[in-house]
Amino acid sequence: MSTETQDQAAQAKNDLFAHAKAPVNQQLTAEQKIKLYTDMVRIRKFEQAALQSYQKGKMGGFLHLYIGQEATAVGTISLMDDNDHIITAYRDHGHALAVGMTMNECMAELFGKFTGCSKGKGGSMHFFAPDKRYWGGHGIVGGQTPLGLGIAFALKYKGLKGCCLTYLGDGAINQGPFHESLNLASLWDIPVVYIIENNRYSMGTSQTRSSAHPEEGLAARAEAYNMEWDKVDGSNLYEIRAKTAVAMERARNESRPMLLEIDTYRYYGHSIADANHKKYRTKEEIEDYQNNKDPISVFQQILIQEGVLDEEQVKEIDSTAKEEAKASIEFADNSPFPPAQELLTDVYWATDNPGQHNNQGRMFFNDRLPWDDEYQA
Amino acid sequence: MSTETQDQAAQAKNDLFAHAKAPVNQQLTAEQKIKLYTDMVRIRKFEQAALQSYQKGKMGGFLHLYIGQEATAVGTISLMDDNDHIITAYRDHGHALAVGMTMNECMAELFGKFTGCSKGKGGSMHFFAPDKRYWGGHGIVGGQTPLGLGIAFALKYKGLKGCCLTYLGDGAINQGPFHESLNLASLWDIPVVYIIENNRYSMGTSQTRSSAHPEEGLAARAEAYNMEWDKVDGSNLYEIRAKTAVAMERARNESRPMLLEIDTYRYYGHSIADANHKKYRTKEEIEDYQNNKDPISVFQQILIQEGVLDEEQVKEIDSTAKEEAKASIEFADNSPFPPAQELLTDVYWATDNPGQHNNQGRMFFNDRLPWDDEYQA
Amino acid sequence: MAVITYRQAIKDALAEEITRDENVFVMGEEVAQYNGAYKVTEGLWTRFGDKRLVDAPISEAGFIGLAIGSAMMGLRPVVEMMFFSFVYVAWDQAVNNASSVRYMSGGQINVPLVIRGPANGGTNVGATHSHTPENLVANFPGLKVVCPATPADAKGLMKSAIRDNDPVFVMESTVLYGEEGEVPDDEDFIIPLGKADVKRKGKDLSIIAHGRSVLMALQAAEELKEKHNIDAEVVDLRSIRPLDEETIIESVKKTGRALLVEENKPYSGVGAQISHLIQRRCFDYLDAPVHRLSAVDAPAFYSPPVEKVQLPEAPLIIRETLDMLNVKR
Amino acid sequence: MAVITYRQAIKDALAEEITRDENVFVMGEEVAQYNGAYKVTEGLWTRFGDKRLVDAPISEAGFIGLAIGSAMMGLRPVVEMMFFSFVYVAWDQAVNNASSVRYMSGGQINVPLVIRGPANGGTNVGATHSHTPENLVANFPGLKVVCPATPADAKGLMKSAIRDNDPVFVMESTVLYGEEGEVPDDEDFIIPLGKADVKRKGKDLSIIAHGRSVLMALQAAEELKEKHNIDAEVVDLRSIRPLDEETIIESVKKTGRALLVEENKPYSGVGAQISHLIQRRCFDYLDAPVHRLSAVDAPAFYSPPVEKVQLPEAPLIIRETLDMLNVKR
Ligand SMILES: Cc1ncc(C[n+]2csc(CCOP(=O)(O)OP(=O)(O)O)c2C)c(N)n1
Ligand SMILES: Cc1ncc(C[n+]2csc(CCOP(=O)(O)OP(=O)(O)O)c2C)c(N)n1
Ligand SMILES: [Mg+2]
Ligand SMILES: [Mg+2]
Repeated sequence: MSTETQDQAAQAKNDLFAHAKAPVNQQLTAEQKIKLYTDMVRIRKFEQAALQSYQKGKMGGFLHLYIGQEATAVGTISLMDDNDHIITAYRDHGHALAVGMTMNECMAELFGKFTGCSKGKGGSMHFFAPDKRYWGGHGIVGGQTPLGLGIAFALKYKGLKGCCLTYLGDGAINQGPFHESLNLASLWDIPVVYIIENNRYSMGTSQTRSSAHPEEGLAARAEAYNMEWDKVDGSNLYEIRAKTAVAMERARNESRPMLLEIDTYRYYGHSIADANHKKYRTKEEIEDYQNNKDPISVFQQILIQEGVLDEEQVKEIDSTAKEEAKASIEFADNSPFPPAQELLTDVYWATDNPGQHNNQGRMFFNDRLPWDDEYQA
Repeated sequence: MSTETQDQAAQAKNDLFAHAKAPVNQQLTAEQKIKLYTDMVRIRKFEQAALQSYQKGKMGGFLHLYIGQEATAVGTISLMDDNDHIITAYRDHGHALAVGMTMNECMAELFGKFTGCSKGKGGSMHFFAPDKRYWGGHGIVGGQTPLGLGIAFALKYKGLKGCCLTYLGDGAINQGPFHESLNLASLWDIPVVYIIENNRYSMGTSQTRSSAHPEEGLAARAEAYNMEWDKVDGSNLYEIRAKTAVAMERARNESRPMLLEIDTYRYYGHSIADANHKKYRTKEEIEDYQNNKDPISVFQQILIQEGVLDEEQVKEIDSTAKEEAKASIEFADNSPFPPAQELLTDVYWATDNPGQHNNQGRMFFNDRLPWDDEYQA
Repeated sequence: MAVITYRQAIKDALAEEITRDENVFVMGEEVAQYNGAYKVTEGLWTRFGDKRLVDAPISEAGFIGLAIGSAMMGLRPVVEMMFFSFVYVAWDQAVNNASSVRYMSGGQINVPLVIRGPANGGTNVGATHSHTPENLVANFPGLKVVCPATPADAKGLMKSAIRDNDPVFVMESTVLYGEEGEVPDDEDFIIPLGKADVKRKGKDLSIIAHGRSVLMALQAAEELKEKHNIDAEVVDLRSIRPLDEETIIESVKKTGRALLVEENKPYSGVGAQISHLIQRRCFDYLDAPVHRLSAVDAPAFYSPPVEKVQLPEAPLIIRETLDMLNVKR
Repeated sequence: MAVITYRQAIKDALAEEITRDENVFVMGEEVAQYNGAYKVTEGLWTRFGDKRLVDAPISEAGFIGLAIGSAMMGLRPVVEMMFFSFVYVAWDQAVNNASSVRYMSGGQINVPLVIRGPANGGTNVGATHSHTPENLVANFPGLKVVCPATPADAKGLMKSAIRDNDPVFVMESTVLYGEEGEVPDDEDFIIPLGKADVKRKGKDLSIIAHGRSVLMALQAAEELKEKHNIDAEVVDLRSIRPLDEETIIESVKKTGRALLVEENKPYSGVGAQISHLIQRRCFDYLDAPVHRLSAVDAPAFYSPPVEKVQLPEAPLIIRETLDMLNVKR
C-alpha cells in the first residue's frame, strides 16, 4: 500500500466510525446491532421479492422501491420511544418493516389481498399501522407533511413527551404545504422532526433541476423559519442514529422542530414503471453508490470490524430474510381478495359502527350496486 | 438646542436624504418630484372620500384602506418602464391611482357602478387596468404571487426586457403558493420583484404571531431560495425608489428575481369592518407612526428642504386632490348600476365574442333567468 | 326555550363541546384574540385560553392538514374558515387526506374533524369570497356536509358534527349570523346528521331547499298562502350528505310537484342530485317536472343591486310556483 | 385517415399547435426530458426544445398560477397534470384565478389556458390518484371541460382547447392512451367545444356517456343488439361544459328512455346534471325514469379485482338496459 492509499484507508475507517461513539450508538448491544443490520437486509429482500412478484403480474398500480435507502428508515425508526410516531410518503415499505409490521401483511397488501395491512384498499403507497404509531404511507407529494405536524401537535396538546418523524423526498420540498408546515412548526414549537430523504432525484428530475436553495444544502432552508437543521450521510447507520437522536431529543425536551437532510440513493427507478432511469442517471453514478455507499455493506463492514458479525452470520441473515420474503409471497398468494362489498366499508366510521352515532339518512349514492339485484335508489 | 438634540436633528436630516443621491432620485426634475408628492396626496384624499362614502352606505363588501402606505405604491410604480408590469392583493387603490387610473373609474367601481374600472363586477379588491399593465387587485391571500411570476415569465418568453412588481402583505408570506413561486423564480431566473408591504399586521395578528423567520427580517427568507433581498424604510420615498430600482434593474438586466420588504404601517383597521384595530395595537404605536414616519409628511419635509415645494403649494395640492376626490364621488353617484343582464357577460371570452370561436352548446345552466319570462331549460 | 341568534347558537355549541370534551379545540385565523372575523367565537378565548382557541397564520393547507393529523391522534379539532371559500387553497388536504385516510388504511384510522365557517354569497365580497362548495364536498365519499338555516339547527348540527367521528363540513352563512330563533337550552340537544326537517306542511307542492334558501322558501310560502291560497310544503334538507331521501320522497309523493331552491351554482349543484333522486323514485307521482332555482350561473357579482338579483329570493320562488301550478301571476 | 393511438393523437395535436402558434408551450412535471410520465409528450422536447417544453418542479399551485399569469399576458400555456388528481393542490389557482379574473376585471382579461392530463380510475393507483373532477370543474362558470373518448375526439378537442381563449380542462385517461382509432390528417381538423357525438344510432333507449364509459356503452350496445335485438343509441357528450343539450334531448325524445353512464362519483356528478336536464325538458316523452350508472360511491379501491367492480363496465350497462326495458336477463 502506498502511504496515500494507507491514509485514505485510515480516513475511510475514521469516517465509518465517526459516529460510533455517540451515546445512542455506544449503548447498543451486539444483539441490537445485529437486529438493525437484519432489518435492513429484510427490507431489501422483501422488496426484491415484491419486484419479482410485480413482474409476474401479481399486483397492480405502483411499486416504489426503497432499495439503497434502507439505513434511513431503520436508523431513524430504531430511535423511537413509546410516544414517538412516524409518517411518510409513498416509498413506504422500508418504514413499515422497520416499525415492526410483518412481511406477510405487507406483501398481502401489495397483492391486493384482504389480509393486507390495509385490507387491500391501500396498496403499495398506503401501508398503515397506527398501533405501531405508523401513520402511513401517503401518495400526494408533500401532502403528509402537515399531517406529521398535526400528530406532533397532538402529542404536545396531550402533554406527552414525544415527537413525530415526518419523511419527505427531495422533490417534495417545493410543495406549498411543506413550507406552511415549517413555519407553523417553528412558530408554535411543535415537536416534529422533518427528514428529507435526498436521493438526488424526483422521478427523472435531478435535485438541481427542482430546487433553488442555499449552498449548504436543502435542509439549510430551515433557517428561513429560524429552525435548526443538519445534513446526514445516509449510507452510515451510526451517523443517521447519532444525528437523528439530537433532533428527537430536542423535539422531546424543548419541543423544537428540526429539519434533517439525509443523503441517500435509490438503486431502481422511481417506480417499477420508470423504465427511463438509466437515461437520466449514468451507470457510473449508480454503481458508484452501490459499490461505495451501500448502507447494508457499510454497516456490515462496521459490524465485522467491530467483531459483532462474521461472514457466516451474514449469510444466514441473508438467507433467513430471503426465506421470510418467500414465505410472505406464499401467504399473499394464498390469501383471498376482499369481497366486492368491502368497497363500502371503511368510508365512514359511522357506517362501520351502527348504532353508536347520530347519523341518519343515506350515506352512499349509487342507484343500484353492482352486486344488488334490486334497485336501492 | 442641546448638542444631543442637534446631533439627532442632523442625523434625522441625514437619514431623510440618505438616498437622495441614488441615480433614480437625482435624475428627478422638480415637476416629477411634485408629481410623486401629489400622487401620494391624491391616494390619501381618494381613500378618505371613499371612507366617508362607505359610511354613508354607498358601497358594499370590503374596503381595505392604504392610508399610511402611500409611498410604497407611488415610489415603486414611478420606476416602471414600458415593459414593467404590476399585480397586487386586495389593498389595491393606491397602486391603481399610482399607475394612472382615474379617481372616477375607481370610485365608480367602489360604488358598484357600470362606469367602474371593472364595470362594477370587481369592487374594492378587484381593480384592473391591463392597458396600464396593472393586473389587479386579488382577494385570496397569496393567490396573486404565482400570477406575478407568470407575467414575468411571459416577458422573458417574449424576449422583452421588463419585470413584474408583485406585492403581498406580511401575512401572505406563509401561504404555500408564495413559497412555490420563490423557488420557481430563482430556479428559472424569472424577472419578478416580490415586494412585501410589511405593515406589521395581518388583520389582528401581529407579524411576530404569524411568521417564524430569520432575525434579519421576513425578506431574509429569500436566502432559502438563493435569492437576493433587501429591507426598505417605507416612510421614505427616496429610499423606496433607490432600493427598488436596484431590484428592477437586476430583474431587467440579469433576469434575476429579488425579494424586498418595505416597512410600513396602515392607519386604519384591516378593513372598514375592523372595529377592533385599536385593541390589538396601541394608540401610541399608531400615533408614533403618524407623527414621525408618515410618508407624505416625510416627503413634504424633504421637498420643502430641497426648495422644491412651499407651504402654499402644499395647500393647493391638498385642495386640488380633495376636489378631484369629491368630483369622483359625484361621478360615481351619477353613474348607472350595471343592468342585471351583465351578470352573464365577461364570464367567457367565447360568449362575449360570438362567431369568433369554436364553441357550441350551452354555456350557462339556469333553467330560467330572473329576467326571463319564458323558460330556457 | 331562549331566543338567540344563529351566531350565538354556534358559539354556545362550541363552548359546550369545549367544556364537555378536553379534546375539542378551535383553530383558525383570528378566532382567539380577535374574537373571530364574524365574532362567532367572541369571548371564547378569554374563557378557555390559548390551548382551546388557537390563532393560526394564513396557511390554510398547513393548519387544516395539522388538524387532520391531530384528529387521527384522537383530538377533535374544529377549524374555522374565515370564509369557506378559502378551503380551496387547502382542497387537497380536505378531499384527499380527510376523506381517504380511513379508507386507505382499511378502517384503522378515523378523522373526527369539523371544518366550519360561512359559505354564502350576497354580501358583495366578490367572486373569490362567495363560494358555496356544499355540492363539491358532498361529491366525496368519506366527507359529510351540513347547511343549517336556523339557530336551533345550527346549534344542534354543530354539536352533532363535533361529536361525530367522521370529517364534517358545517357551512354557515354571514347573512344568517344575526337571525334569531328559539333554541332548546338542553346541553344535550343535538340534531342527527342526515335528518331533513319539514319546516312547513303543505299539500300543493314541495319546495326543497337548504341554507338561507329555506328562509326564502318560507317567506314565499306565506305569501303563496295569503295571496293565492296555495299550500306549499317546505322541506329543509339541513344535511347534504348524509341525505334524508325518505323525507324528500314522502313529501313529493304527497304533493306531486317539487321545486328545488338553493344558492349553489346550477351545474352539478346539490339540486341536480335531488332532481335525479326525485325523478327516479317518484316518477309515477310527478305531475310536472322538477323545477330548480339556483344562483345565476356566473361568478359572484360585486355590485350590490346586481348581486341581489343573482340569488334566488322569495319573489322568484313565488313566480316559479305559480307557473308550475299554472296559476296566473 | 391514419389509424393512431389516443396518446399519439394528443401528441400530434400538441406538436401541430406548438408549430402553428409561437405562444403555445407545454409545462408540467417530467414533460420534457423524461418524455412525459405517460409518454404523451414523447419526442417533443427533442423537437421543440426547452422553451416550448418546460419541466417543472413538483409545485402545481406555483406553476399553474404561473401559467395563468402568462396566459393573461397572451401566452397559451398547456399545463400537464401527471394525474388530474393533483390539480387539487392547485385548486384555488384553477377555480379562483383562472375562472374569475375575466369576470372580476369586467372582461378586460382572458385566460387562454389548457390544463390537461389523465383523470380516471381503474389502474389500481388508489384513492388519491384516481379522481375524476369533471363535475367539479363544470360547476364553475368561467371554466370549460371536455372528456374525449376516442383518438379523433382527443385530437380535435385538444386543438380546439388550445385555440380557445378561455380556460379549458382536457381530461384524458391512462386507460385510453393505447386505444387506436382513425384520425383525420388535416392539420385544421378540430372538434368544436360543446358538441356531442351520437356514436351509435338506435331507437330503443339512449345511453349517454362520456370518457371511457362511451367505449363500455358501445360494447354493451353491440351485445344488446346481437343477443337481445335491442337498438341502443349511444350519445357521447365529449364536452361537459359547454354542453350539447339539444343532442341529448333529441335522442331522448326519440327513444323515450335514458341511461346515464359515467366513472364520476354519483353525488352531484355530471350524470345528476344530465338527469335533471332530461326530466325537465323531456318530461312528457319519458317512458321510464332516467337511470344512472356511476362509479361505486367510495374512494378508489386499490385491489385490482375489486377496483374493476367499482367502475361501470359493459355487463352492468347491459343488465341495467334489460331491466329498464323489462326484458328478462
Ligand atoms: C402533488 C403531486 N404531484 C405529483 C405527484 C407525482 N409524483 C409522485 S412521486 C414524484 C417524485 C417525488 O420525488 P421525491 O420527493 O424526491 O421523492 P422520491 O420519489 O425520490 O422518494 C412525483 C412527481 C404526486 N404524487 N403528487
Ligand atoms: C386564503 C385566504 N385566507 C384568508 C383570507 C382573509 N384575509 C384577507 S386579508 C387577511 C390579512 C392579510 O394580511 P397581510 O398579508 O399582512 O396584508 P395586509 O392586509 O396587511 O395588507 C386575511 C386573513 C383571504 N382573503 N384569503
Ligand atoms: Mg427523491
Ligand atoms: Mg399586513
